[in-house]
Amino acid sequence: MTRTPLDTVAHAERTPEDGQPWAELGLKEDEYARIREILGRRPTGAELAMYSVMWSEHCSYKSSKVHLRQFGEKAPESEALLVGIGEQAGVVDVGQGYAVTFKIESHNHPSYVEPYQGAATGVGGIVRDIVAMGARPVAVLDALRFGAAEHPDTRRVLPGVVAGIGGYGNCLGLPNIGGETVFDPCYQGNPLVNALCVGVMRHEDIHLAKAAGAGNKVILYGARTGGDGIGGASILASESFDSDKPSKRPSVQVGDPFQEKLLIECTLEAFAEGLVSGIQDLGAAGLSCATSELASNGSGGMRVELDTVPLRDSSLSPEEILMSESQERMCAVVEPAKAERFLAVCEKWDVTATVIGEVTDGDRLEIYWHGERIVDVDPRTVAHEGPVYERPYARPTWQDALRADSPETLPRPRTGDELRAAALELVSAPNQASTSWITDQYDRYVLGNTVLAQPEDGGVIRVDERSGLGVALATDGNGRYAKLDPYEGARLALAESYRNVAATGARPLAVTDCLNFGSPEDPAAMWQFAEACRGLADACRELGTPVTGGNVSLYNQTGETAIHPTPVVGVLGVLDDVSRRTPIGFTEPGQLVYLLGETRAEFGGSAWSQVAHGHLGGTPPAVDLERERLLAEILIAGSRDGMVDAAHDLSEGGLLQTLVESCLRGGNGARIVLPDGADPFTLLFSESQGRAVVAVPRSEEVRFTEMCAARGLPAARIGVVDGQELDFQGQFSLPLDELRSAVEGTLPALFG
Amino acid sequence: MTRVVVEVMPKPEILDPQGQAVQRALPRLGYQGVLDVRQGKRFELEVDGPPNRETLSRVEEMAETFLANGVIENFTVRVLDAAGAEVLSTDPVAGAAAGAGNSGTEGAR
Amino acid sequence: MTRVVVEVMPKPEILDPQGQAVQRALPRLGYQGVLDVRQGKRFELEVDGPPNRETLSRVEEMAETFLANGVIENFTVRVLDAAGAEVLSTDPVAGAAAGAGNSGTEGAR
Amino acid sequence: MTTRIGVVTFPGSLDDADARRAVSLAGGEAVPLWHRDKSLRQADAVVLPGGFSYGDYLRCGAIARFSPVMSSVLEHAREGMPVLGICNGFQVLCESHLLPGALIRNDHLRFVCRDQRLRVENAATDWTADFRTGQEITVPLKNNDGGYVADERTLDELEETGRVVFRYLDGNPNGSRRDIAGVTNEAGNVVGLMPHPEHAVEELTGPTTDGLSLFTSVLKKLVTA
Ligand SMILES: Nc1ncnc2c1ncn2[C@@H]1O[C@H](COP(=O)(O)OP(=O)(O)O)[C@@H](O)[C@H]1O
Ligand SMILES: [Mg+2]
Repeated sequence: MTRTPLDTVAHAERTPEDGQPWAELGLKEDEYARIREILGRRPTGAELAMYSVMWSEHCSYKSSKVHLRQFGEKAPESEALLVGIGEQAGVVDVGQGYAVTFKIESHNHPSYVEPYQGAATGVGGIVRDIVAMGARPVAVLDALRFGAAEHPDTRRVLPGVVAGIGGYGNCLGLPNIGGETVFDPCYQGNPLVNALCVGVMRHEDIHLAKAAGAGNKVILYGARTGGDGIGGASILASESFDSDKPSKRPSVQVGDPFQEKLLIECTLEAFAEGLVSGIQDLGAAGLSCATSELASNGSGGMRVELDTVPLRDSSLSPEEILMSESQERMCAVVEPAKAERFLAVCEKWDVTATVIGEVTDGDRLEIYWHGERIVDVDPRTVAHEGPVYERPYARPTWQDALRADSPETLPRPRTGDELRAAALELVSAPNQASTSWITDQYDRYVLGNTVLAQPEDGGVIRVDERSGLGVALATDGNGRYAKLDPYEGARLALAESYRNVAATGARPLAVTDCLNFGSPEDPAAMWQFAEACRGLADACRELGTPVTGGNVSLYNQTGETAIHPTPVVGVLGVLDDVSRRTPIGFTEPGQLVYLLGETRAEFGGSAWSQVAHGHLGGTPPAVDLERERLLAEILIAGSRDGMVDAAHDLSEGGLLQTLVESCLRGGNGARIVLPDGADPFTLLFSESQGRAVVAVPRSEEVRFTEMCAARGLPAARIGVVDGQELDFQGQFSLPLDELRSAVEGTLPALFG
Repeated sequence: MTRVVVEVMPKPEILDPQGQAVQRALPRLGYQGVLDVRQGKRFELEVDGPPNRETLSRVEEMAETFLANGVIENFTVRVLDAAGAEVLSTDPVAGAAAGAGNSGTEGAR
Repeated sequence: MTRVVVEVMPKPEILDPQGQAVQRALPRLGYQGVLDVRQGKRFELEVDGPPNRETLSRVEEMAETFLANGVIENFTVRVLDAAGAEVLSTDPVAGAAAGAGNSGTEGAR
Repeated sequence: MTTRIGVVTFPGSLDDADARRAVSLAGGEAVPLWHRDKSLRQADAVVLPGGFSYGDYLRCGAIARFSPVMSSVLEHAREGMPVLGICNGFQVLCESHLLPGALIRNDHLRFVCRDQRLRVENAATDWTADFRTGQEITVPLKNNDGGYVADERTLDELEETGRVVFRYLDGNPNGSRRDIAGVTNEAGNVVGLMPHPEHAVEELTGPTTDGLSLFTSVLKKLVTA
């Protein structure tokens, strides 16, 4: 194998006119020109590799940045926020000296190409983000969207994605405590796999990614570096190598959860011993990202000997090593006196660790290959000074027609028999049916602190065994609502997630979001994105819950057809004592069933319009965040003061869906008496917001209703927990056995 | 009836955590000098029909669409005679190519 | 350096859920006439030393104590030459016997 | 003096902290044991916890079996020290041939996590004396490779000598032969089971507190011994 000369800095200076494959690497002409301007010469191959990955949409947020700014600008005052947007994950104070960090991230495209590994490495990536903050990961959630349930490709994608999330999370020993499963033809070819991880630490243990202190060692540890995910860099490699080089690079990454488990334990042990000055996980853009971000967030420069990086494939070129996205790696900055001890901790956990460089006095990031300098850049220009676009956006021309296509005219069930049939059809449809076929593949018990998990409204994890302090989490998003109105859709996603957390009895504190949209180069998709950002930022301000971090996934489209705009919102709440948490199940006959909130005829984007008519049109339900806040206060007080035995929010599928779930979960039926004059169809199927069902013990009825009256929240007694049927008096009745087999049977029939 | 063996191995460039775990364990068990381990799958099939080209290509198709995941694995198919000797097998290059062929594009079946 | 292949298959009398699942799935994918499927493992090792009896018996020992579980699995070891042709392999009977030998009786090392 | 119960941590062990919590809740002193150390730190009994030791690569428990701590565990177990293997720990015990049989992939090939009803078939082992024979309990089950297999002769022998300790009720979750969820050795000091009693020790976090009795059983046995 003969090599053309290494493209060193000196060589680049001597050969300013050499052509470079910047377009193939995804750079625009002006971006390439800007790189040349920054460097005052042409970039070396290695520099071009670094800039091209770090300036990509995925790493630089170049299309989304201008809109995401609102999350900071409009952020509500929050005493709970210890670390805000911008770090690897935000950190929230949950009291008693504990801090919690949480973040959601997408792995959509890789999960379509190779469902198992794509989803597995998605979990791996978000968990490393949390570990890099110094926190011990304590739980995961997964928000999933697939094409039509009956589509043959969904049978390829869904089982693989679920097995991958379970395979990785279970092996790491992280309980899965919640998530979402949604089917819609718009996600055919573009499934959404969003994974959330939450971690816990003491305030004093918060660590930020920076490389301060000249002479400090840069240590790469974890898996060896292979040719994963470097399709782009191979273009460069083929320029500097003969064509007989084995240039086949893997198109997918394979995860090794066992390696990651060791990485977690060894990282946390190093933190606990005070061995770490700065740390960064290696995710997208691998070493390019880790070195340039660590260096630019610190005070000095950095020098790296790239040929010391342990390789899985010895044929990798320096460009490829810089771009490799091999999983299960981290990069730490360690004082020289502590380096030996750091390496010993790695050895204890059988983790490969190598000193690859050190922090320098200067302000340059210099990378060497067998003694020759191949990178010499200002790391800030790589990590933070990427291009920023003000992409044009425009409300799509079809939006008015879509909104005008109201569900008002759709035929509705009227008689008891018709309502019964519609009810069964709705609750057994793939989007409403039980997800236990999925969630039974996830360990929800490991670590022994899971207080609530799916199918509850939110997952609840105990943080402190003695005091009972705990956190609650839920993720929600409704692409159908957002398609009808992306601004309101984002607000609705927050409202629902907030409501789910409050239903467990937790006080909502902070937000993470994953924004899944189509191509930013399409003004319509860009408008949806801009509207959703505006809506979420406004709603967060109104509810007093700041966005602490998140993720943007663009280009989710097949040809011209984009997915529904799908903002997924995760809310974190706190419970001072998890023994007070509220479950959703009706567990005691005799409990009184109350409906909180007001019901209007709101069917735009509803589950009923989808299931019964395959219809999407009109306007989504109205959002009233003041009402959401009041409802949450009542749910939290009800839990704290022992006034409610069960609570379950109302969302997709309305009152009917909620009652079915609470009955099945608790193993008891209910006799429901619809209020005089109420239209049964509207009451059962409408998706009006700001509502919940609670089960109140008789002894607490007066206290509870007085509280609602005093605070001005409508509360209607609609029935009592009793028997083995869900009975709507004078209308129809559903035996629990029949309901259970309808609701439990759907997913196994499709995927079992 | 014909006996057919399908061997499925992780592609060389793909991480093989299982093989690595085995390799790392061996020295601790007192076995030195094992420089590399890769772990794959082996299927033994009993198939209707004679040990001929047609049977081979039927099983190759099964391997390509189902037994192996072309995104991360290569496969070889071997048709055996009654005595267990190999009479026909996948052209290794074609096998690899077939494996690679469905990468990224494979959609519905 | 020698390339050695170790094939580990579930014993015939032991349930093989993976093989059965494959067999059940095949007709649904349109493949008829597969009468039996068994799924096992295949290891490819790169071992220091020449392709001789000694290398074979070293790897046989590894297989017996570690790569296969004699309670449920049988194994075969094949030593290959540079061209990939088999030069030596476990006597299948001895291999099976060795596999069975550690069932239930072998203790700590 | 409190009774010391060692809980081994292998690389990839996950339920080790839970097992230690269960020991403490039962009134014992939990002693962490590290896979690389031969020392059992004067433990009177040992728990091999659940998890994915060494990633469960090769076969579950196959690599962990060779760790230094296991040679001590084997030695003491043969002399009568109580040893409990839960899930991955059960797999390690089978791989070590302290218990007969083996655990293979679930017949449906999926990981399964659910609340599992069990019948206690033998309340005379070191780990089950606080149960009644025939008692029905519910504890979490969660595994990929929980199918218990052995040849027919071994299975018959286990049945005849009362060495099946726990049996699945309400449907076999993984294809285990004869619905076997847990077995013991001839002496009754070594018990292995797939379900997770350590996840059923607190009202707040478990489906029941049925699992606690395994840990109280061994503590009583050790105190009276
Ligand atoms: N992929 C999944 N992973 C984990 N939990 C899930 C998943 N899909 C659904 N769930 C859980 O199932 C339950 C019902 O889901 P959903 O109807 O979306 O709840 P809600 O309407 O309250 O948001 C919730 O507890 C949710 O967390
Ligand atoms: Mg809910």
